[in-house]
Amino acid sequence: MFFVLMGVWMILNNSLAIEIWLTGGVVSLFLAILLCSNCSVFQGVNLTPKAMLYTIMYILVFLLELVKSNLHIAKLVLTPSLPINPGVIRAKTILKSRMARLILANSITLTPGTFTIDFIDDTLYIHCVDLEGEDLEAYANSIIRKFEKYLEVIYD
Amino acid sequence: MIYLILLLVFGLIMIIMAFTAIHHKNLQVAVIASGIISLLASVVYVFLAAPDVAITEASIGSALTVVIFFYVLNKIRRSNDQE
Amino acid sequence: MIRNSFLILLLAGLGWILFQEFDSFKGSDQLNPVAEYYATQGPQEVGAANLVTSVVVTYRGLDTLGEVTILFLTAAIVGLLFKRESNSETEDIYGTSEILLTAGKILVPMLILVGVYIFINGHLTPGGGFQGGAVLASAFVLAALTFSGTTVKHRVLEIVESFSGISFVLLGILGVVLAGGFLDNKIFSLGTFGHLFSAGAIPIIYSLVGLKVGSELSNIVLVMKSSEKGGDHD
Amino acid sequence: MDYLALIGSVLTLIGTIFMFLAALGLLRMPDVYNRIQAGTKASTLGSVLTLLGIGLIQPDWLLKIGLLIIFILLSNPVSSHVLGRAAHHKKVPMSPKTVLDHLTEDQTSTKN
Amino acid sequence: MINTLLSVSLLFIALSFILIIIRFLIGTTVADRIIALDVLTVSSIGMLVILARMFDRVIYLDVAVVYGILSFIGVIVMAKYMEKSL
Amino acid sequence: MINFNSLNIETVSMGIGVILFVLGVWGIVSQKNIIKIIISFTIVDTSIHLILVSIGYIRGKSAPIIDAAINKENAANEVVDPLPQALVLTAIVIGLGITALMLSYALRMYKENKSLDINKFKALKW
Repeated sequence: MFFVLMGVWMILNNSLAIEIWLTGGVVSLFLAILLCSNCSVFQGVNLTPKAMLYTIMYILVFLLELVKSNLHIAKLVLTPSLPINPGVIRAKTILKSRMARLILANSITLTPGTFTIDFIDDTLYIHCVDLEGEDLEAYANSIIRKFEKYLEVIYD
Repeated sequence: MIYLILLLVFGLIMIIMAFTAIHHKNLQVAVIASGIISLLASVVYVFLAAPDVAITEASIGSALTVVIFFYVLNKIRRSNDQE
Repeated sequence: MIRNSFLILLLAGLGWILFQEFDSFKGSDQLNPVAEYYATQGPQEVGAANLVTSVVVTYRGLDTLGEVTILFLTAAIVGLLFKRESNSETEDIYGTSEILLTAGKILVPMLILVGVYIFINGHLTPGGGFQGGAVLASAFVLAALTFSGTTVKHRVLEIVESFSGISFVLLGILGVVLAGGFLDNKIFSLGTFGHLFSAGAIPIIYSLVGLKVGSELSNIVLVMKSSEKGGDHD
Repeated sequence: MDYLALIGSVLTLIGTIFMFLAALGLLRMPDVYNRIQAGTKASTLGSVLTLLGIGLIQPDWLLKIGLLIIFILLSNPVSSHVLGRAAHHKKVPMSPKTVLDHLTEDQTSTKN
Repeated sequence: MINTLLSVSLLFIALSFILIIIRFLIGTTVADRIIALDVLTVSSIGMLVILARMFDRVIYLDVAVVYGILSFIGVIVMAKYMEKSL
Repeated sequence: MINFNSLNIETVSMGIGVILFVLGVWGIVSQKNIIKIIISFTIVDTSIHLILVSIGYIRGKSAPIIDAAINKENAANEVVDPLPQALVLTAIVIGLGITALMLSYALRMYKENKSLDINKFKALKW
């Protein structure tokens, strides 16, 4: 937590002078001690080389999905007849780490035609613009597994 | 020239929002409209070369004012519910 | 009916007067003498890159002190008005969603950090005590919204507020003793222009103003949020 | 000719076109949930692309812009999620095209 | 060249502002209006960054940082008010 | 009436401020609901700030913060007037305090009278 705050402070100041190091250190240390109950959010990250590799792959997959989702939305909006059939489906996740769950939910919100409405225990409720096919379970799994297989390596 | 067009658009939107804020029956919509007025006013401050004022307006006008308005609306609704 | 037509007449008159003023407004292309003095002499005299900060803290420092006092009075009156409230249980029907909880845990320290950045760098970049205080207050709002169980102790806010107020006034008096006048910032050396520890006492004064404004605004907002715990227990 | 700046400005233009599409989607979609979908996704990618474009034009601003992008990616989906959840709890009606709704089914089944 | 492209981008943002305001005016429920406010804030972050480039001052980015971090709070307060759990 | 060529940034923003001021005053005098009156008051607040800042603006000049983009010796020819900005800065914060005060009084009045209509507040009528 201390290092994250320190990094944000250095980026904000955009300089490497000694006084900025000093002030940033004091402020981040104070915040890290004061709000230590929040530290648990940042725990559970694997720092092995494999996890690093998966992080990069995850970011690439995520960016690809983001662009795809926007092209999808653009196509949808520009079609005169609005070919949608929306619905809410449920999907189960196996992730336990809270940070991983947050990233999963955010990713789902930003990917093609889906967004997370509710998160109860282990079940995600996903609103889809365009429900495809009959096999809902398989569809829900295909949405989730795309990201889960990277996240479960990065976070344990 | 482009700045002028943008400012005219902003002025139009702000005036429409002021009308909405004064005349809409739903109080929540009126509060949101006044929040939009503050938001656009702070962009206008950036045009007028006043970033200090823009930060103040963005953080106070469009965040904290809206928050306290909604708190008061919440209290009014709750004391209505108790009847 | 008579009242309405009277109102319309009044407004038409007001609008006409304002329009006359607006029509004769030309806009200048030159600074007036006071502003020119601030722009040319300000950097040498005060050492702050942000001219607005030098005006707020040094040239018009007494105004700032008075303004902070007004805010303190406002916070006190709002607290007083909400003190005698009937107790009402807040029922959280659906609870906070887990996503918001996690995001809040990340975002609250970030918000406080950004607030601190804004008011410590008040003499170099836009921002300063008032803006940083507002950002701090919104961090407290976010904390109160997401972790509904935790409440910030009013005692802590009061202590922070009185401490920063007293040190603000003490710094001002120190200016009288050591330098030219009340709230003069030359009690420390001016330092190199454009660095963090420059401009004499301005960073310290603005940090104190930021802490004071932040605690006052969060006091107002938190009192308005939860009247059942709003009044102090002592 | 500075190619980096040119690429940056084209990226900015594409980003603003996405923002425009977000507004259009906001206008055309039939109910709240679909509007949230269109608004959130397109405006997030639009602003990210715009910021990246400006960062390519002025490479020394890139760090701060990266921080801004992280803030947007973190906070925007969360706010849309909270809004969608509130709308669903408030039972804002879905459009008649809606096929099925597992969440309402589950809530009613646990209540009974 | 670059300035022309950026001006066209600003025009697109202004157009999207107008569309969002139309949605705000006809929006049938309060949730529609809140999502309009959300999209408006995000669009104005983009606009502020473009303006910072056009005025050529790095300090205007700080305004955008404050926007980006505070756009979140108003929406959450409104949503919590809507679901009656404020 | 209005010459289109004379439009520039400060006149347009001042015009916006004037129109918002008139609209806000109209809202204050014509509305019955006390929350609506307070909202109109905030609109008037914003409009006055807009007018003040646009008085201080000088065409073609930049923000009054001296960094790498501004020549330090030649600052007087490159920056706008910092004084109205400093004034407005404090005025906005005071505006929030005043709004909070008015809202808390409105809430007390609502608790007393069970109504938001100002015609029902008879305590000061004679």
